[in-house]
Amino acid sequence: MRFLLCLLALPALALAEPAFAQDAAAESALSGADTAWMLISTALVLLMTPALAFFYGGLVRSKNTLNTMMMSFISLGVAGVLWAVFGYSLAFGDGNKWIGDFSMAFLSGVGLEADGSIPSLLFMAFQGTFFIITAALISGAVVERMRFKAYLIFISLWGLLVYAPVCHWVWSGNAWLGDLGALDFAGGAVVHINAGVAAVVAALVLGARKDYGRQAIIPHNVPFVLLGAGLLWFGWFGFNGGSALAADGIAALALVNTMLAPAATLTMWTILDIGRTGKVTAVGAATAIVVGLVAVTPAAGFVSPISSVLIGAITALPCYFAIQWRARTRLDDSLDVFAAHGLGGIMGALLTGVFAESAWNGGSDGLLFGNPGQLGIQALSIVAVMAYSGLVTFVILKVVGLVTSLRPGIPHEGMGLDIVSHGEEAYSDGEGIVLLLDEDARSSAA
Amino acid sequence: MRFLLCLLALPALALAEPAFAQDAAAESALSGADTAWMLISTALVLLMTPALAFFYGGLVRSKNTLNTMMMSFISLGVAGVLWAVFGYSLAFGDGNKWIGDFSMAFLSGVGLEADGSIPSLLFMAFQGTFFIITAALISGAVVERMRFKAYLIFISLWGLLVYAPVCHWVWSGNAWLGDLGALDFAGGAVVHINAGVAAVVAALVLGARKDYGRQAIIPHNVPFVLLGAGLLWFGWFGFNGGSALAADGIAALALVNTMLAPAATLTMWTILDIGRTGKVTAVGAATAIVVGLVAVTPAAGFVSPISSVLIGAITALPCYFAIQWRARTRLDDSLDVFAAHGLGGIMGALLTGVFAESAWNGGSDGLLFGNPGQLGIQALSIVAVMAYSGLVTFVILKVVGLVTSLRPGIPHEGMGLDIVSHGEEAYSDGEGIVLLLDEDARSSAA
Amino acid sequence: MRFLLCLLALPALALAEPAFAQDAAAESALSGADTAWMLISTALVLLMTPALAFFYGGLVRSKNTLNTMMMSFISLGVAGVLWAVFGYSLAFGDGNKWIGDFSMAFLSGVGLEADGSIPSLLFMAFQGTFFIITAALISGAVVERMRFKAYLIFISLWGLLVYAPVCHWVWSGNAWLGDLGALDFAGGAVVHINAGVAAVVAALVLGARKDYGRQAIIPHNVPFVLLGAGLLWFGWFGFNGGSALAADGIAALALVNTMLAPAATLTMWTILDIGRTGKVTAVGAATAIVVGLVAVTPAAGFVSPISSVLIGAITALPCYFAIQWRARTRLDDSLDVFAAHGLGGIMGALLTGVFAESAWNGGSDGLLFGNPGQLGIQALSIVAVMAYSGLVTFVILKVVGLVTSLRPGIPHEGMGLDIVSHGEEAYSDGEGIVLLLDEDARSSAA
Amino acid sequence: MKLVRAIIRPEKLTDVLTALFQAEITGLTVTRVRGHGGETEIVETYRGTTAKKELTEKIMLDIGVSDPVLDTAIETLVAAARTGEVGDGKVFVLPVEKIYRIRTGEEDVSAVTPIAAEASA
Amino acid sequence: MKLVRAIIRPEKLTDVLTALFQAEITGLTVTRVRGHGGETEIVETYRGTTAKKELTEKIMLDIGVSDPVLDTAIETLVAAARTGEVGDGKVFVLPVEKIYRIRTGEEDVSAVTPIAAEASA
Amino acid sequence: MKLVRAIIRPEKLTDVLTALFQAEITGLTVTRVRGHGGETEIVETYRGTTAKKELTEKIMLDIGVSDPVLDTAIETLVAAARTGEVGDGKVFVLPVEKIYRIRTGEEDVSAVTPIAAEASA
Ligand SMILES: Nc1ncnc2c1ncn2[C@@H]1O[C@H](COP(=O)(O)OP(=O)(O)O)[C@@H](O)[C@H]1O
Ligand SMILES: Nc1ncnc2c1ncn2[C@@H]1O[C@H](COP(=O)(O)OP(=O)(O)O)[C@@H](O)[C@H]1O
Ligand SMILES: Nc1ncnc2c1ncn2[C@@H]1O[C@H](COP(=O)(O)OP(=O)(O)O)[C@@H](O)[C@H]1O
Repeated sequence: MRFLLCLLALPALALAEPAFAQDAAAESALSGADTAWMLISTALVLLMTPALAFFYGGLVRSKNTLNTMMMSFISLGVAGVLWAVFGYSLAFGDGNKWIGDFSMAFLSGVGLEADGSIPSLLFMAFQGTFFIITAALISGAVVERMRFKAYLIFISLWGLLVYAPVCHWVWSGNAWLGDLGALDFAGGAVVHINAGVAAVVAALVLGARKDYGRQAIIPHNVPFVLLGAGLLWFGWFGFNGGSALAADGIAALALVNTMLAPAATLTMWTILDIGRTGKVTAVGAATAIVVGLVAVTPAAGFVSPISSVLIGAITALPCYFAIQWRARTRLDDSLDVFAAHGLGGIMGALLTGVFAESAWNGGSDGLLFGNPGQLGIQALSIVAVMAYSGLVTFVILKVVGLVTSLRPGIPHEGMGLDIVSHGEEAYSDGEGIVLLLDEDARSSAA
Repeated sequence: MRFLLCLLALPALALAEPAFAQDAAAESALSGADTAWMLISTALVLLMTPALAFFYGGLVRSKNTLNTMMMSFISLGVAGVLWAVFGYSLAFGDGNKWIGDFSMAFLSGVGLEADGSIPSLLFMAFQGTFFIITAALISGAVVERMRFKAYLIFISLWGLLVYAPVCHWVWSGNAWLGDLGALDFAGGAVVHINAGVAAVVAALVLGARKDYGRQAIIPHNVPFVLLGAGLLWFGWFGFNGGSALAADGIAALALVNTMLAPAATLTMWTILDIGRTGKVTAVGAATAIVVGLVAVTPAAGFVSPISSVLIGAITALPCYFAIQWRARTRLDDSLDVFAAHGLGGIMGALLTGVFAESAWNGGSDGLLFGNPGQLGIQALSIVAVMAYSGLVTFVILKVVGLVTSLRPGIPHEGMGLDIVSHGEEAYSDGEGIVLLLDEDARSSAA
Repeated sequence: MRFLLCLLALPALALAEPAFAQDAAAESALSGADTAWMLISTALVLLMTPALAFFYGGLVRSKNTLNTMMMSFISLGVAGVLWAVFGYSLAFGDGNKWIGDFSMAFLSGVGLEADGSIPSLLFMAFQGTFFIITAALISGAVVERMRFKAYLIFISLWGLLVYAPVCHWVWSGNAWLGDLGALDFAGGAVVHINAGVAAVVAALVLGARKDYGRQAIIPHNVPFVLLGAGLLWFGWFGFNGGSALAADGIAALALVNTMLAPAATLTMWTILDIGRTGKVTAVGAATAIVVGLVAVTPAAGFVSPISSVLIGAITALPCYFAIQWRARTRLDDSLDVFAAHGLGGIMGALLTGVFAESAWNGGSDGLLFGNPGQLGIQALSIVAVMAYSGLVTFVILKVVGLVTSLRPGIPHEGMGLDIVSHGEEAYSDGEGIVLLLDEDARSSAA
Repeated sequence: MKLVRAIIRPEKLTDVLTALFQAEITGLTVTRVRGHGGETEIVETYRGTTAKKELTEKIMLDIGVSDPVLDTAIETLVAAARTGEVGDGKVFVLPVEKIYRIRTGEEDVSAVTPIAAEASA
Repeated sequence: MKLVRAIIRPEKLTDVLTALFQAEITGLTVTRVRGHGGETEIVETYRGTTAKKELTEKIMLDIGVSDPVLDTAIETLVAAARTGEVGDGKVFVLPVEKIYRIRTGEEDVSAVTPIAAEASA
Repeated sequence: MKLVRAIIRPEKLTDVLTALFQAEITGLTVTRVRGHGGETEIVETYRGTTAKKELTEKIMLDIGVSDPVLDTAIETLVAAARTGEVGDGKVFVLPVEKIYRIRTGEEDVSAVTPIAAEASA
């Protein structure tokens, strides 16, 4: 649906005068209702990045809490600016089948004229929130052991060199994956598979934390994990529902599916937990919610509500066992970004090819509704995104590693990155912390 | 207002083809603005359940934090799925005066066609979020001492056997309480009195916590309680405002009342706190906000803003003293679900019968505006809901108690249910926690 | 834009019958889409006050957490009620060039008729959320050392005597600053400069905390600060976006600018942090987000997106260094309300006079677009608000100080205000806390 | 003089305090600690990580007593802290060479004599 | 050698540390504890529950010292920690049989001699 | 009998526990403390406030041992806790006059003898 809409909308965009004028004619094509929904959807998706900071921040040890949270928060700044400067143009500029161009760099020509039924500026911002969170998602694989400055350089490059092209392929309306008919309602491939693969590569390039596999590394604040999961779910209604780009039946379908699929995943995860250990874990519940949300992301506006219940329930199985198994390997994808986002996204993308139903989405059918070919297209898009993301992420990290070291020294890793990289502690009672007055500060720095 | 709307809408629902088609004609009756508002309202109400997890979770001792939070979170999964499978049909299916039917089980026939001015699927989801939180509300009465599996079975049965029928009575549009003209804008009776009574019964059946009345049981994290209250208030704008089912004047009235009534309750509570101990407690403020929100729930779209200030202020009194008094009894309704939701709901339902004003709501007057009969109808609906909810809750708990024990053993209760039921701790510094590698895990399980 | 809208709308308001009738004719002028957006915007702005409680609450020491949070929460009650009772009428009543009147006291005549395209009651509530948060903002300057009852009296008087008139000047549509053409889209002067100046005055009148400058006073919970910042950003989309009072292009512009400006401030702050200490602080990041939001507030609907990036980036500089410098003075503006809100608001108001662009806002140009006079008007409005707010705040505090003491005794300040003013602790493990049964309670109170 | 150091169960703290206060032993210091003894082991699971909690929450009491009070203190404490289940804890009696009261500089026995009159003020 | 164990007010910690460091006593260990002495009682209320806080926050310092340093240590500490109000705390002096420095295995006096040279590194 | 009190690095706790358990020393109590020794100083910045962290996180172990076990205990502990970097910590050996097991009232040596049989139950 979405990529079709983009398809229709983009020529308009490209033709837009570079003027900043509020063109009266264009304004008349705006729908207030659609604009209202996209305004709040944009706000909702932006909230997901702080939510992610809590989801991730609660899972690490307290000495790395702020570092982990800042890996998300900093994306709100750096990736936010980069999107306006180059990212949007690279992703949605006309360009060619593979990548956009610089025609809209510095938001040149992006104004209040209608793109579909909403101001094109608003479309830019909505897409920007996706860019921000995708970069932040990767951080879950490298927490507790990546130098913050290296991380900053990495996500900046990654956003422009990996996210923008992949987004262009699928959603720009004039690129190869979209043309093939790959279905990705709100970013199963663009966001989740993409980030999930980058995460695995980053975890491999950086290597495991020094304590990994030797000590128990336990979440320091599980309520924060639940808070993050709750706010992520809330924000995801904008992520999926807003991907309809209108306040219509498809938005309603996407939103309802975004409610039902995670419910089903959570229920299935509970059953698996009871079966395996008899204990329904809270970290498991938070994980299940995210997995269900990921799984329904590519499918949200394409499948029936009951299909989304099935997608949620089915996806629980591989992700549950992948997480169990991963912890027994030497792959320190610390917060299981691949098992949750990568694998969840793959399942979602494939199941979209199975359950898509033109009776609901007004266009595309999947395997179960007589169009087995769709599954092939979905598989192709998965493979393409995985290959490209994996390869370029690897190259970027190697290059960043030439410029600056990726990891702090072992003693610094032991002290925790909050102190080392941020000069702060997440929780402090102030005891034994002595104020440095100006003179002291100077002499102590000396 | 709401039940009138439902009344009008339901025949349409019932007649809807079991097809999943996006009927072009039906689509044309959709209002984008109303859909936009109901999309976000649904998201807002869903957020209330995580919010409740924090409100409740902060009030218990840290060893039971996750257990308490999970009692809310699990409802997002289990109740969410149950609603789609049977609950919605039992509540809103045609059925008879007492209960719906299975005609819409598995969402059969619930599609994107308009129900009023929004897709009927969206109406289903909006109502589903009420189902989810009502089940979770009860948990406040049984925290720190109910086995999690017993709780799971209990809320599943309770949702289908208590919530669905009561919801049907009031809101389905073809059942006895609605027909009588009982006013319940957003769920004073259906949600709050219902949950409040079930809570008392559950507290009585389970008995008090082993430490109750012997040790001081102190909230472990008051900021979480405030966070929960803040997010609940935010979500409640969707709860009450969304119950207008449209982005119209009634929605605005409901939303404004939802802002003013808790403000008045909070102000009154502050005065009472100052008068009694001279200290304005934060737990009290959080409680006051919830009490005010509960009180205005049945009234929100029926009364003037100034009446809602009065409703908020008046309701503070009985609830404040009920909470003081309850703690001196042997009734361990641990988080005062009855005093806040039950009593608050009763006050709200009665005061709706006093302050309802057709000049604002376009239809119903209360005692003060010349229709004393309304108060009687309100009282009847309260009694009916209390009797039914109390009785059936009791029976369900007794039956569940036959199948599995409701409470953990005393030593387990002492250890805290986070470890016992979930195998996790809410806050951990990881000290002295030793990683079990596969072999150890196996031998240790043996 | 906004004040123009108000200008048009206010006669309608004033003429409205004191009746509560839902006038059919007026109703017809309502826009569902605009109403939907203003409903959610009102909810979003209300959420900012709990968000502020976390932003501020995390920055203080744990023994003052609840006191600090309650300074925000109580405003939701007291200021909420005061707004309905007198505040709205004083701010938006016809009155004269300097202040409103009591014509709409107790919401008399404020009904569901259209004010612009939304119900006037909704406009009242939206403005009420601004009143609530502005009072709460000041508390950051007096935390850890102001008696709670004195604070209650102070903010009540401040709201009516300072906020209401200043709001009237700028936004009522028939007062002097608005008439001059001062541009303040969403409250740079009314909210932020106003609160920032009041904060400095309050810090001066109260004096520094006993430990200030002698001990290191360290934030006790930085994740809460980040949570607050994240939720503030989210709520601020309603604050700025909702100030368009419609779901139109200006709302989109305001919302997008509210996303880009803080992103730029955060990026610039990161660069400054790296340059100065090499460490990107989390407290700094949270501060930067708020500074960027403040800076874009007066500008949001008047400037182009790229200008808002510049506004965000430029404002980072003075605010960053002001915060560094302030901590070396004897001015204990404890949470830097002036450096963030006052100075940020001044920068924003001036830069609005520089970057305003009629091509985007359909009316007003700034210095860069050929209208240097606008900068003078902006400067005048800044000076006027600072002078009035500073003076009246001073008088109010002195008067309150005559009635009741503003500060607790030194030993009480040492114990922390949570225990002293609220009789609670934010975090408790319950150890060594013994239940007082009724008899004990009585004898212990004696 | 002696320092009595007892490790007890957290849930027994209230009982122990009440008993000690009744025995007029009111000066004491309490520390949250964790202990390893013969208690049952606890296994926790976080995603794929399974871990054994080797330490359980305990409370440590430090009570400086003059020699005549020593036996009362120990008896009271042991009686109040006992449940009979494994994990009740231990009491160590350490010799003390000197005690000072910081406020007054008083030494030894008088340093640990509670100041009943002032206390009620 | 002796172990000096002092219980002080949390707000005095900075002063005490500064004083000790000036007296060149730099090896020490700090624990958050709670104490019951003659301090004023605090009543808390949470909804209907009223409770008495029997314990107030305190800081415990453990300082292993060689005999010659003992008196300086105690005097410095007591002077810096005193406010004159009830609740200033106590100092206990315990005999120590042996001290080891884990890093080097050094024993006794040399184990508690601060390593000034390295410290500044 | 002796009380062995060791201050170690938090990251060494797991190693030390494992080593002690292997040496069949299973009764012990652990406290979170902070220490000041020769460790490198840490500077923190919060907005305009710059502060020096004088104390680093440490773990304190208290182990009551009977005299024959004393040497094993110390050797095991020191070996497992050593990294060779400044900040490894100290061991203090304090004399103990009496030990009681609260559960049974057993005294002295038998009070600190682990109850292997029950433990595995
Ligand atoms: N030798 C010891 N030294 C110090 N503390 C000990 C020692 N033995 C036991 N403890 C403490 O006492 C607690 C209970 O001891 P345990 O041996 O389990 O119980 P019991 O005394 O009932 O046999 C432990 O958790 C630990 O804190
Ligand atoms: N006998 C004791 N044993 C251990 N700690 C004690 C003892 N007496 C007092 N304390 C500690 O000293 C603190 C202050 O003691 P208190 O008697 O109130 O003050 P003061 O020494 O000024 O009379 C208490 O909170 C407690 O931690
Ligand atoms: N004299 C002492 N008394 C009590 N604790 C001490 C003493 N000296 C050192 N410590 C503790 O030991 C820790 C490490 O000591 P330090 O002198 O830095 O290391 P090292 O023993 O390697 O020279 C300190 O952080 C402190 O907790």
